[in-house]
Amino acid sequence: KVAFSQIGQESDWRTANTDDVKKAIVDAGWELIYDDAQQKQENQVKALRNFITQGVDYIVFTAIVTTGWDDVLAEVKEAEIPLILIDRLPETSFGNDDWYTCYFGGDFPFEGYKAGMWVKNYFESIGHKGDINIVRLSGTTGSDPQIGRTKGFDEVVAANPNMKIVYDQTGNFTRAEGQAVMEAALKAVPKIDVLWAENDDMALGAIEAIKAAGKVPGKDIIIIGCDAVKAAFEAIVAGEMNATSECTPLMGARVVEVIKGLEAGQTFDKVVHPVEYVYDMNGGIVIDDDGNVSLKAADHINERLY
Amino acid sequence: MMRKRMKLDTERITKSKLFWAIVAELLILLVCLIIRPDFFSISYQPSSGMLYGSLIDILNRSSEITIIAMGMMLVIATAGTDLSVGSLVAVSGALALRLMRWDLDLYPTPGDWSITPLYLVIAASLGACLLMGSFNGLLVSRWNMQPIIATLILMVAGRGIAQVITGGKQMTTMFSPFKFIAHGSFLYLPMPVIITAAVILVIYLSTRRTAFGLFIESVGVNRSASRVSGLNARRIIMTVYMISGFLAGISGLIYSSRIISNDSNNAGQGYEMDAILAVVIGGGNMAGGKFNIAGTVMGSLIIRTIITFVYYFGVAAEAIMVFKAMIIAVVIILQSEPIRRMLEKRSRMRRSIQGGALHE
Amino acid sequence: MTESVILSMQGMEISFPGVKALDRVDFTLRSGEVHALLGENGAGKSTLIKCLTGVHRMDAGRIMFDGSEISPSSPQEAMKMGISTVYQEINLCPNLTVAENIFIGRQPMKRSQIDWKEMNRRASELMERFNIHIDVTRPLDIFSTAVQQIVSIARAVDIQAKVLILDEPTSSLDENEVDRLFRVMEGLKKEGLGIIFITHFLDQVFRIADRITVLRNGQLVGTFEAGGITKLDLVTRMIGKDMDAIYNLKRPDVAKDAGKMLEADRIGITGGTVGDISLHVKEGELLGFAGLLGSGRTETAQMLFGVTRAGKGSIRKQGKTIRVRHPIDAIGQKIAFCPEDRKRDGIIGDLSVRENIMLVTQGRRGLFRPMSRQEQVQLAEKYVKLLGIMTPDIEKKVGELSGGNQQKVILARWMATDPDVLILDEPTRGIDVGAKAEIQRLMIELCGKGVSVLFISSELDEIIRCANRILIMRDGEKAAEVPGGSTTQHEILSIIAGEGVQGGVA
Amino acid sequence: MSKPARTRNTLLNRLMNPKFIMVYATIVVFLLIYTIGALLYGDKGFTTLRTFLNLFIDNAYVGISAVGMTMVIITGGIDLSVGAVASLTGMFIAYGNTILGIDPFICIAFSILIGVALGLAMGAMIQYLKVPAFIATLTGMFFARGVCALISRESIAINHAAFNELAKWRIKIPDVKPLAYVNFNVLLFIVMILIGAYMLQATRFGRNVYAIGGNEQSASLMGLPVNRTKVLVYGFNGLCSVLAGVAYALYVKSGWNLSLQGAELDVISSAVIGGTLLTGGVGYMFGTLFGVLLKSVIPALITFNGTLLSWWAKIGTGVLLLLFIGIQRIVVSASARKKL
Ligand SMILES: Nc1ncnc2c1ncn2[C@@H]1O[C@H](COP(=O)(O)OP(=O)(O)OP(=O)(O)O)[C@@H](O)[C@H]1O
Ligand SMILES: Nc1ncnc2c1ncn2[C@@H]1O[C@H](COP(=O)(O)OP(=O)(O)OP(=O)(O)O)[C@@H](O)[C@H]1O
Ligand SMILES: [Mg+2]
Ligand SMILES: [Mg+2]
Repeated sequence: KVAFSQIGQESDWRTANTDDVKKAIVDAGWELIYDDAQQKQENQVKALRNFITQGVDYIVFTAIVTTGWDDVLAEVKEAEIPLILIDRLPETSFGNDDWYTCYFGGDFPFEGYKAGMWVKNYFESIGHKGDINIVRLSGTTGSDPQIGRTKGFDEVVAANPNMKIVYDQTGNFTRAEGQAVMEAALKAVPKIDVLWAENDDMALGAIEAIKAAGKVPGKDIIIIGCDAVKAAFEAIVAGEMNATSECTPLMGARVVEVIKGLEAGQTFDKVVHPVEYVYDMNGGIVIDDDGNVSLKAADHINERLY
Repeated sequence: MMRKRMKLDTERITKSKLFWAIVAELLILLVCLIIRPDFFSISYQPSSGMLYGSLIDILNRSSEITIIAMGMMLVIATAGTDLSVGSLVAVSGALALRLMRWDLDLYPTPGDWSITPLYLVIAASLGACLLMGSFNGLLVSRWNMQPIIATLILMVAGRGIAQVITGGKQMTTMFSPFKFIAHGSFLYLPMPVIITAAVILVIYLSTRRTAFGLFIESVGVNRSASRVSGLNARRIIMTVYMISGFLAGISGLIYSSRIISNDSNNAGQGYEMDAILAVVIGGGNMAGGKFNIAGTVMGSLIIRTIITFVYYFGVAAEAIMVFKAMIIAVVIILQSEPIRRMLEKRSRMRRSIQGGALHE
Repeated sequence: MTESVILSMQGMEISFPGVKALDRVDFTLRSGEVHALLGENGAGKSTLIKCLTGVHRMDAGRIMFDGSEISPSSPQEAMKMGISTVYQEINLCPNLTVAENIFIGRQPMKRSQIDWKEMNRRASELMERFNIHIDVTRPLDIFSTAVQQIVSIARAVDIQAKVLILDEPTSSLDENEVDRLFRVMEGLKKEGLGIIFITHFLDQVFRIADRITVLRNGQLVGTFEAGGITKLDLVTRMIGKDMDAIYNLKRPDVAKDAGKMLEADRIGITGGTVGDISLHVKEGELLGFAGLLGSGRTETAQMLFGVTRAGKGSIRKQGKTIRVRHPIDAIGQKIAFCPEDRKRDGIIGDLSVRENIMLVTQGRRGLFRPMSRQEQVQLAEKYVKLLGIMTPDIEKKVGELSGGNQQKVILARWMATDPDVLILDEPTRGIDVGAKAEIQRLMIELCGKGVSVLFISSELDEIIRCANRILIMRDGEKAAEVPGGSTTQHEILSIIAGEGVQGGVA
Repeated sequence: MSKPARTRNTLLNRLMNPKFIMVYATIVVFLLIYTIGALLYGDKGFTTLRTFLNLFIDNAYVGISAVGMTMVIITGGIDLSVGAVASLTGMFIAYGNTILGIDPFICIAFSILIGVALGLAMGAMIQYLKVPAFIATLTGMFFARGVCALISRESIAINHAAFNELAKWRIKIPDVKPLAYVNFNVLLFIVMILIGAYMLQATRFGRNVYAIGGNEQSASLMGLPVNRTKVLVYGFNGLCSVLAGVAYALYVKSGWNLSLQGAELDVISSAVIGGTLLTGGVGYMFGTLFGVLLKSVIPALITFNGTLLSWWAKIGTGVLLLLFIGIQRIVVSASARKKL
């Protein structure tokens, strides 16, 4: 019996994540107990308690918020149920880390960092001189991805004085708010070179606002998003968006791999990040310190299922 | 005689809640003007064929709430509330996208096409919302359920329904007639503004140019007495919830056309509170009774102005809440009866002093 | 007589938007006297009381109470000082039990807890004093208006006070109850209380009052010793003009061949308190309803109008069987109904006088044929004038009118529908003598035009004076039917009391 | 002469009072749903004492808040700020202790001060400025949420020995498997319910609350201290919200500015399902107790099912909600018919 406690369904990315994990577990032939917390921490706590009562064998867990899990996770540990964390790594006061089996999820600061590097190197590649005025649409303030991506991107900005963040506002990870905020930004800020949206939804919303302002998205304003969902690929192929830094929701395979391993008595590294890329129009832009380059979106659009 | 009449009129104006709502709106705008005069710049945007500027944005983006608030206003006038409107926005959008795309398992690149003709898409979305509105109405008018609880049911379940419709997916479309709903223009104005104006007009005509408005108010003030006076209170309440649902549907189409996709999770989130707020700022009484169309529109504009203000000046978005709280508190307190009476007494006193001086 | 002045008010002034409700009114009350306060509807009687008890803040004036100047800012404060009040509209909490309504705010305590047993016991006792035998642990709202009124009187009387104010306490009481109330008042008077008594029943005034103060249009007309003024004189002073014509009303003439307008055949509520009522009223006839409190008059009227559904029996209008399941049906049959409970079933408080008057007429015309503003104003103004409704303008909220004027607005609403059958349940309650006569005259006039009127009233002489026939009800059944005019009050009373000497009519 | 039959004041008679019908209806529906759950998921452990006590443990904070809310609703008001105030309490404790190093119990005292003050302020706004309760408390909610966000946008863990001790403290029920226990929150919940019931039933203050809900104008004319009572009720509700916040902080041991979003609707609907009328004047603490349980049994059922997609879970919640209210109506109207 495998139990899976998911945050809720706040975006497409999450849906893809849920679907993938659930499908993998079911395909592996195990009984799945799934609970959707509907964005409420208390619901997740309840669900975890419930899993213990039901006597499940494994718990797969995505924490909605970083803190506040000590009690219930202690109970999980007491009940000796292996805990597999995905997507988000909560903080606890346990001192050591043997309360969970392993963690698998995106490296948010690195995603932001790659986005920043892409912007820097892209402008170098087209021979742009002088300041780069950046508008940032950040995610829901206080959420893990927002904090991580902001931090990673800021690292690049700090290292490159010509990159300037001229406008910074939260768009709460939604298309509608991304659009409304961009609409205001276009009026408040005279010159915008780059839009860095901390997820693709906000970028896709912002594209419409840019069009309405009479500018050409992807040309007048370079747009880079994050997540790399299919809709973003489509926008990149259509030339309305420039790049997106991947954050994969496909975690089911890893979950199954871990559980199978545990059954066989294997142990795992505590923290593992998936391999993620940056996709853009033409590819070939350097995105990290190791010299990895971005991939061309058009080549990969068909493998995207979410 | 003439002078007396004029005096009476100014008195009436300053006493009306609408007046204070307008004052509040102007004050916020004044602050904007002082900080950055170019907030007010409006120019013609040839590529989209409409006017372009922050003020236009306020009008444009307030449409969703204004339209919903029109329905909410009628519901509140019957001493009810409709918490389900936000979820209905999601349902309407989900259904529209589903009908246009009809491709749950595949993700073909969205293009300028639609499986279903636009009129059917619109009819189905609005029809579904109308149906859900009548479900609310049924619970409230027939079962005599308390409106907050009755509409809570669809508030919770509505989002679920929206997700079921689209299989929990967010679908994008490039179908240009559909895009036109939110991105098109007419008479140099964005379509949502036009649609909102039309809705306001229809609501005005159907409530103030027929006896419907009077009946609603009457039922809201005293249902028992209205029944004895031969009004079909049940049917009136039912109708009002249906209207509210229908308008939420329109709002949902605008919302989804804006983002050219559906968003079952976030569409219409919190709209019910904003709409109620707009109605109350506009002078509506939660206990039922008189409603004021112009005031409600004003209330909605105030709310949107605050948000635009925050976005435009790059204020931390967390402050929206505190901002909203403060501005609303000020408006509501100014509108409150004891304060108005105080102001009135004072002005009367001043006038009588002046009168005395004149006599000497 | 060496009664000392316990309360005096000097130069009381207050104005509401559009009206000067009190204009330099003086009033004194001695301990051990019953002082009647009289005046037309809207004269300012209730307002004077409300200024005294701190409901309204007066604009000017001084109040001396028990030797010192006071300015109460809330009813609570006034109560603490020893002023106990029954307000005109019944002001009780429908969700609480009868006992609680009597004792709320001053419940007997035991070990710092409310002593419910003691409270219920005392409440029962108190209600017995008024000869009401009910379960005081039931919520108030299941009882009729009359019981509620007695509850509020019981509450006021039980408070240890120096001054007792009764604002129209007798408007929905019948003779027996009034007698009992008066006995209680006499007792309190002996104990040295000062009582202010507001009423529109002049008979009652002469029975109990020691002195009389008359207000008109917010101004003081004068204070008189009860022995030193005649009834006619009093009326003249109240209304400001001679009105003896009103006592010469003629009963409507019913044509010999007049058809039956409305017939009811053994109607009743299944499982309810009223059953098996048969009655008919002819064209142009005025049928009076007499009976004790709770005898079922109101319920009968409500059945005829479809407010409550008659489970059995049939109703015919002009020979044709009709179905009335909702007031809409009745209105469609040109039946009109002026309900007893004005606050609950009558006025729509937040709407204006104009809207209240036009409401039913508009309802009949339907949604899509709205009356133009001009029509509305015409209609409203016509009836404001016809019924002498005192209001600064027709846009005033009905809820802000004086009680009597609210009643007139409802009457206007129904008269405006031009009905065939007019059912009036206590229409003259709380209405001043002038207006009362006016309403009676109107009823008779309507009968003259062929309208049939069903007239429910607790005032027997009023019924006897106006009705062609009187239907007497007892315990939810029809007890007798007697012709009007020739029957005396005494005869009717004996039928009402009939065999059913229940409870304890002392 | 026949003496009127005195109703005997036996316990049975008192319990059969028709005014409790709504409460009984709630209890009946709760038992019904619980039985259904037991039949469906009995084998998964739905019937264990632990599951039952979990209903209390997991919803103690809702219940504590519902005590104050019931009182507010009985006066005919409403308070939308409860979730935000509880969340603010969590922030105060977390930020105060973890970041500023203040003793958490001092933070709690401070929160109580702020919560009650905010409650009183909203009450005063409602009572003296005649602002509709819905709006006054909505601004209160925006305000409290805003302050939360200004304090910190990240969730902060609470780590304090005594606080942890309190959170961990529990009374184990002996001899049952799986392990069942009652913790501090549950006791606080039960105590608050009892205090609330005592206040409503046995004090003048409580009766005034009912009177105000029945008819505020009448209550004032009857000489009751309407203004004071109403303002105090909102103050008391502020206290309840803070205590709910404390319970929640004990529950998750952290503070987060977005926690307890929408909790106000849970609290209100718990009270209403328990038979409290939003129009005021009617409501009982024990009704609210069962309202809370009833409301919490739905998510429990859905989790036990364990296969429902998130959206079907939402629809399911809606349908169950409708079901209760339907059954409640039927029970009430059936007994009303019998009475006639
Ligand atoms: N709250 C109020 N707001 C505005 N006007 C009011 C208010 N209360 C009373 N008035 C006005 O004051 C005047 C006096 O009213 P009041 O109730 O004192 O009359 P009354 O003598 O008691 O009449 P009735 O016999 O009908 O009860 C009326 O014209 C009424 O319209
Ligand atoms: N004195 C009383 N004692 C007990 N019950 C009463 C009393 N008065 C009225 N009731 C209740 O009221 C019901 C009938 O009231 P209804 O209003 O139809 O009578 P009514 O003749 O119109 O009296 P009213 O003059 O009060 O309007 C009775 O069945 C009874 O339950
Ligand atoms: Mg009066
Ligand atoms: Mg009657």
